Amino acid sequence: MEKLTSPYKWGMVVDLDRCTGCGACVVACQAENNVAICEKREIAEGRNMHWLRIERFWVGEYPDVRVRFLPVLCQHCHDAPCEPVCPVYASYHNPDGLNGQVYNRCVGTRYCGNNCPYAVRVFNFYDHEHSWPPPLNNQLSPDITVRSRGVMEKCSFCIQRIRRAKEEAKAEQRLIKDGEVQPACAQTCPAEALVFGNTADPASRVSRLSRSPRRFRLLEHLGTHPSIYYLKGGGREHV
Amino acid sequence: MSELSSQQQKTPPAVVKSASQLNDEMLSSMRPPTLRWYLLAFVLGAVVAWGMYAFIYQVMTGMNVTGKNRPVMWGFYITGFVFWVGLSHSGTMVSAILRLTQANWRRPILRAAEAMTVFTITVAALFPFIHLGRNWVVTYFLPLPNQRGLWPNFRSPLLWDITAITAYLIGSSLFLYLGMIPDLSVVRDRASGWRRKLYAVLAMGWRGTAREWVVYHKASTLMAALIIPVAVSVHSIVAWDFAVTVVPGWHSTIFPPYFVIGAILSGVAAVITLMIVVRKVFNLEDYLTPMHFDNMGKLLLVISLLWAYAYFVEVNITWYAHEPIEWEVFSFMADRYAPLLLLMLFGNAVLPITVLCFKKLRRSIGAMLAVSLLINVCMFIERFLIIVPSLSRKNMPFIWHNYAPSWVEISVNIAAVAGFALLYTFFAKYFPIMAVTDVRELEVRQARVPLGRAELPSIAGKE
Amino acid sequence: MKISWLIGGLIIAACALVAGLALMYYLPLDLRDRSPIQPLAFSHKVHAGDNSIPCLFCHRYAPKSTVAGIPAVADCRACHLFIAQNAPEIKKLMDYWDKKEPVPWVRVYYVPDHVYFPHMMHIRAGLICTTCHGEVAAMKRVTRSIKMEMGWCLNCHKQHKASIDCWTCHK
Amino acid sequence: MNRRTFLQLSGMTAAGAALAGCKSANEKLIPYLIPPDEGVTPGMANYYASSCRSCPAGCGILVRMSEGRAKKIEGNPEHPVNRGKLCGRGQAALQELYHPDRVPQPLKRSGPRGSGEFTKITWEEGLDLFAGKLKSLKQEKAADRLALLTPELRGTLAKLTAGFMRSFGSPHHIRYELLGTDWLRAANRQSFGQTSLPYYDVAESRYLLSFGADFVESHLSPVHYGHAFGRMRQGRDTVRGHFTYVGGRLSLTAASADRWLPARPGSEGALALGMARLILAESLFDKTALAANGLSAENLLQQLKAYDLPRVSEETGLAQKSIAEVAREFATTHPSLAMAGETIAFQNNGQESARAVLFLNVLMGNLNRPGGVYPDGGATDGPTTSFGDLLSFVKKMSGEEIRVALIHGDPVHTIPSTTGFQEALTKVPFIISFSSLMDDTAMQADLILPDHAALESWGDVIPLAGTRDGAIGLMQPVVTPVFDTRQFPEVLMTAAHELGGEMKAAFPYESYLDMLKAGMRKHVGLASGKDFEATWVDLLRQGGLFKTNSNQAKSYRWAAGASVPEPAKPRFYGNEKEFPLHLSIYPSTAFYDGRGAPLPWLQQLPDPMTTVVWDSWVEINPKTAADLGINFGDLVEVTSPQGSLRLPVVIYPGIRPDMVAIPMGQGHRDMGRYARGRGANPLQLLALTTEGTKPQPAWNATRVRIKRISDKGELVTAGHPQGSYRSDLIEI
Repeated sequence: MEKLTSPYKWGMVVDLDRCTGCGACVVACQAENNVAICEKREIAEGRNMHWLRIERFWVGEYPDVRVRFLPVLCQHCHDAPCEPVCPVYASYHNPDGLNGQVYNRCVGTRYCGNNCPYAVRVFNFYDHEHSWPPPLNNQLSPDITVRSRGVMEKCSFCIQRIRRAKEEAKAEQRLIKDGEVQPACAQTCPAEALVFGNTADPASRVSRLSRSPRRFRLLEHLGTHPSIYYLKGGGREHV
Repeated sequence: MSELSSQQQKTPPAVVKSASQLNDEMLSSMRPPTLRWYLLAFVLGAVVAWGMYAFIYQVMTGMNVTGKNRPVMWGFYITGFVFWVGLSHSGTMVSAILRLTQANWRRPILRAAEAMTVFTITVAALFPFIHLGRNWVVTYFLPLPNQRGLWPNFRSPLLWDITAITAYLIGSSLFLYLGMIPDLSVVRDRASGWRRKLYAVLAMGWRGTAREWVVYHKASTLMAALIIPVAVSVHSIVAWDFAVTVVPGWHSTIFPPYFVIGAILSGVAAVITLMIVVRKVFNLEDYLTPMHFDNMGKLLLVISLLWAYAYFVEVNITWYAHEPIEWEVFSFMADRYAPLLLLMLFGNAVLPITVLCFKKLRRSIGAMLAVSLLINVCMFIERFLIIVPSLSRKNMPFIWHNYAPSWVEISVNIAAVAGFALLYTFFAKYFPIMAVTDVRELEVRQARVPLGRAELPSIAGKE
Repeated sequence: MKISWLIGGLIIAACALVAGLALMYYLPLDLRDRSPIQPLAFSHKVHAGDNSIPCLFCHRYAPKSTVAGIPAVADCRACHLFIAQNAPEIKKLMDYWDKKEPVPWVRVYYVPDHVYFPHMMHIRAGLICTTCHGEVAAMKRVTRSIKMEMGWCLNCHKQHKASIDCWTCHK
Repeated sequence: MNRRTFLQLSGMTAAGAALAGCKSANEKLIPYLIPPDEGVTPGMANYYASSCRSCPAGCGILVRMSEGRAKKIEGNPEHPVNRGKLCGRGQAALQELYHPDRVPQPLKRSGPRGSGEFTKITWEEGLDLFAGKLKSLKQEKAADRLALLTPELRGTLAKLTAGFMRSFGSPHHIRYELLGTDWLRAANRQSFGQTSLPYYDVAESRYLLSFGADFVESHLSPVHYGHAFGRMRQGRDTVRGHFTYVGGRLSLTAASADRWLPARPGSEGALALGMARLILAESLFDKTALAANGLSAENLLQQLKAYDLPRVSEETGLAQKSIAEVAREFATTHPSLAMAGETIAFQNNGQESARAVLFLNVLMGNLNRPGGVYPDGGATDGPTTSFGDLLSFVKKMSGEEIRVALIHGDPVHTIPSTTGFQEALTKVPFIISFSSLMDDTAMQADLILPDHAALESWGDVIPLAGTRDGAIGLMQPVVTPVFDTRQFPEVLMTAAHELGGEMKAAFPYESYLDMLKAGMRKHVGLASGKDFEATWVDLLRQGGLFKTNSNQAKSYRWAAGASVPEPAKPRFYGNEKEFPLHLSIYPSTAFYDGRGAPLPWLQQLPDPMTTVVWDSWVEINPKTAADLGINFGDLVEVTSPQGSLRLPVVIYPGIRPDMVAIPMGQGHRDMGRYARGRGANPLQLLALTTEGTKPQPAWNATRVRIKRISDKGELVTAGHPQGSYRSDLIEI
């Protein structure tokens, strides 16, 4: 783990018992981060650009079949496999414990994409800069660049929102309050399955939830130490 | 006395040809180009041009023209990269190792092998560049001072690659050049006009004095000793590209030695192929005798056995550990790529190991050609089977995806072969493809010097 | 004479190498017009210099927004209803107002789209405008006198102990 | 915060929204003409409150604006329905505003009908044409030849339209909603003597029993109930609410259930009564509650004796054991809650089944108590038209009794062809559409007077069954109109003023905004003298009036003399031999009834259950598929007595083997580049069945057969078909 250089250590809790899989977070993420609109063909080719996807798994057989939903976004690992392999520091670790991705530095070796066990890094195979025909381009947020062809991109926990919150906090010489900043997905989630906050603050909501007995982390055996905790849910097998 | 003479009848003296005769034959490749040569150069050039077109098309439209996707972010390009780096081990192995072990039969083929090293590594170095998403900012890769005050990330295996390959390229080029100096002087003396000037510069005024020879031998032996660790390191590092990741099927400690062995296998096979070609084209039957193929065959047999063992260990460990996702990768490979897998195992292990056990077959040019060619094809397949199945069955089952190379990727890979051949054609035309002086050195050593009425083997023979 | 060729060649190669490295040092190159012609011959010298109007009087959003803001046509008009009404440039200005068209100023200072530059944070940090914009008060027509390059930004950030995390400025 | 602000805001072009980084040309820097009002800082985002119109739920939204453009839609934390949350459909409304294929200005048909050939005309011409038609009808004393088709309207717009038709003198005002709540209101009228919709207190419930109520994706107020569901599961420290779902298809809602009872379609009512009988027999019911509703257990047991376990089990195809288990769990966990939804309602016995389900709540005393069910607070303005009215209207149209049809919305797409609506419409000489996108209805129109997008409009939105105490959400234009469009009510009002006389008198307002304000003024109950402006601005700022004294009843009680529900035997259209499979159509999570289809974000959003993108499909049980030799992604032909469709197959483990399911929403003829010709519209397959004398939409009572065509289904799923079964590999 990197040493604490900041009062923040952003993390998220995903309560799978609350998650209904409705997909609101996916749209929210796409809307907030200028995520490109992909045609059917692109998705067929396995080149979907969504930063956040909801994985749906079937378990069992009719009539005892059940469904598991698993929202997967960048896990912002503390020992991230994507970081050391990037030859140009486009993928780097930020003092708040986030996996940064600097688009204009990226040369597109796609090594990080290979080495990310969660496969949450998406690559601009296509030139998406024009996938917003006017006047649709009016919706593009000025707070994030539209990534150019040939660069890797990924979830940033809505860094633009964190940045803005920090500015406000700084102006008032205080720290960011719990719940003051939320990424688009957590903000919109109807069932409040996604909770975002500062895990460095033991009193924060996310810290409290992350101590739940239902807690687990995705592919924990790889030792990546993700910042995202999942809470087991669904079905009779666990409560 | 009479016995002695009768003995002499039994063992006829080795043919001693005159220096000029030797030079003529061995430098035959450097005679003015014929129409067929031009034709060959043109065809190869055309293929390379096509490959360049494909590459430029990719730069203009983007990576979407390749077959890559998420999660298969690497494909044919990296396969090609690993494959060509592998080939580049030929020269050093054959030439350097044999030089150190003083295997005399190396002499006629070492130049061919060393040249091959240089060209293959050159071709290999192109692939990482070709596969970049934004080739135009490749400078970010290089540790150059810049106003941003940013360095590349030395923790990244890709940067190790760049370092290792650069080192190897420089090293092997020096190795090649050093060995050529005496021959260049020979060429210089035979050439005229601007060529003479060129070779004069290249030969660095070699005159062939005793002292020069001493220094030369010291230098080349030293060079040989130095180049081997570099060669081994290069492919270990290439292996680390995969071994240091957490991708199932890549994350394996045996990769570096396994890759090196694979590299040597393909390298030696490539040299054999090359020997056959050179032998045919420049009709050097007297110098590349079945004995040479026999020896190379033995070498190949050993390495093939080693490779088979390494592969067995790799699979066996995976099977024993039986980590679910890793096993998923292997069963996927055995399912979707079953034909390739079988062909690969057959060509890399089964066939060579059986065929090369028989002296007869080792000495038959046809058999050797078949074996060595097949090995090279299969090594490419092997690289492919290492890279692609692991990625297409990565840790998250939900986004599994298959990969098929696009025409662009295939074109570029074919163009790479053509490019290599083209470079080689030019080299053979303008530089001595046979190590003239080395061979002559051998001739001299094996010569029988008349001493009075008796003829005794040259003392130079005893090194 | 062969040697002289050799030496000559080496010298040329060396120069090429140096030139190449220099180019790479400064990439990406700043190709925009450093001192573009503006639709109105607005003189910062007259306003900020001779009449010493503070920058923030017109660029009023700088302390509270990411952008400094250009004064609205109405603001210009407000003053010039009383000052120098008959000057030809002011007449042009009034024409814009009458046509209810904004003035199409040409951008002089810019950062690439992948850079996030909040004016307010820099003002709060106590920087003065000239640090980044040069002696605009002395310019008749604004000229980009400072090369806004990443290295330059970084130096200042380091001096002021400001964050040099990539994500502070890159979006 | 007034209209001027928006006009000024739009003066500024987004210098920041440039695409690639360094261009060699210097870009322009356009200043404001007039400096914006206080509180608006260029370069910083600011928020405007409005209301969502993407489905009847009527959530409150905040629109993030920067540089005069709407950038993102978020939930309004103040709003009682969605509490700052929002579904995908609501957020995608942004793309409805900036859709590249919107109707840019009034259009007049130039080619033959349905050819989609139009010529652009000015608003003056358009309005003249419109008013002219009305005038001529008036003069010929043929006022009743005018018809107005709209979705179910509430609030001021409902008043306006009703007033318009009344003052014009035509009875033909059809309010049609494909996913209407007519059935539920009718059921409530019969059981409780009031037409109010139920408001379920899911959050506090401890045992949720849903009979085909897909409250996560479409039923009543999805965002509200999604939120409540989360709290029911993990909102309380010690309790985890239990959830059982009854229905032939494992819907998105059912996916979150602990137990799934795949009852045979049409038998849900019987199941509910079977449970009721068991509860009565084992006297697990709430005695006081029963007494309070004036019911006696003995009589009920008598009336329900037919519904004994063996019979119910036989009818539903469920094991007796599991039925009994669920019934006992439901009866012994307090508070428990039973919900009835569209999937069971759209049967020939739907209304009675719904009553049967709600009767369970009566039995367990879940009425008017925390964790139970209350009457919804929202006011229902304007009469709703029943399905019967629609059918009789269709007759009129085909009888050429209608000469001018004003159509708002897209009935051509959302009314099943079996009603004969589409053919009948061709008999109408002059059709005026108000669609802002070229939808199937607009294609048929002779004149298109494009409406504003939601974010350009004024209006009030009364939430549907999302609150206990009535709320009124307000809509305000957050941007200046992107195209040369006008708001539908404004157009009606202008026409009315044009016609003059009593029509003018009916609308003593300058504009629709005035009418809106007047309405709100009443709701706020402000004395006439006081200045309303300040209050109005406050209302706009917070997004509406969140506590109204609505005329709704505050509690439920079993109506005296209300009959015990008695669902008829389910009848299915198409004989079992020829058409072996039940067809179930359901509202798509992304497109609802189809209004979401033109929006690329929703097209790209993988359907939660099938992960299909940019398409529609048919779901088949693996066993059935195997029997028919059908593989994942094959192209099949689904044939019903009404017609046939070609769709790709999704092998769907969560559906009864004797059922297939198709989502609604796709299959638009045009509706912009993103929806054009995508997928198929399952409504074409549906047959018309009636319950008794009274016509009733029975969308899920049709049988179909399936034939494999080829493997060229061109189905694209975000998830890997085999990988989707391998959760074992990631140990979740």
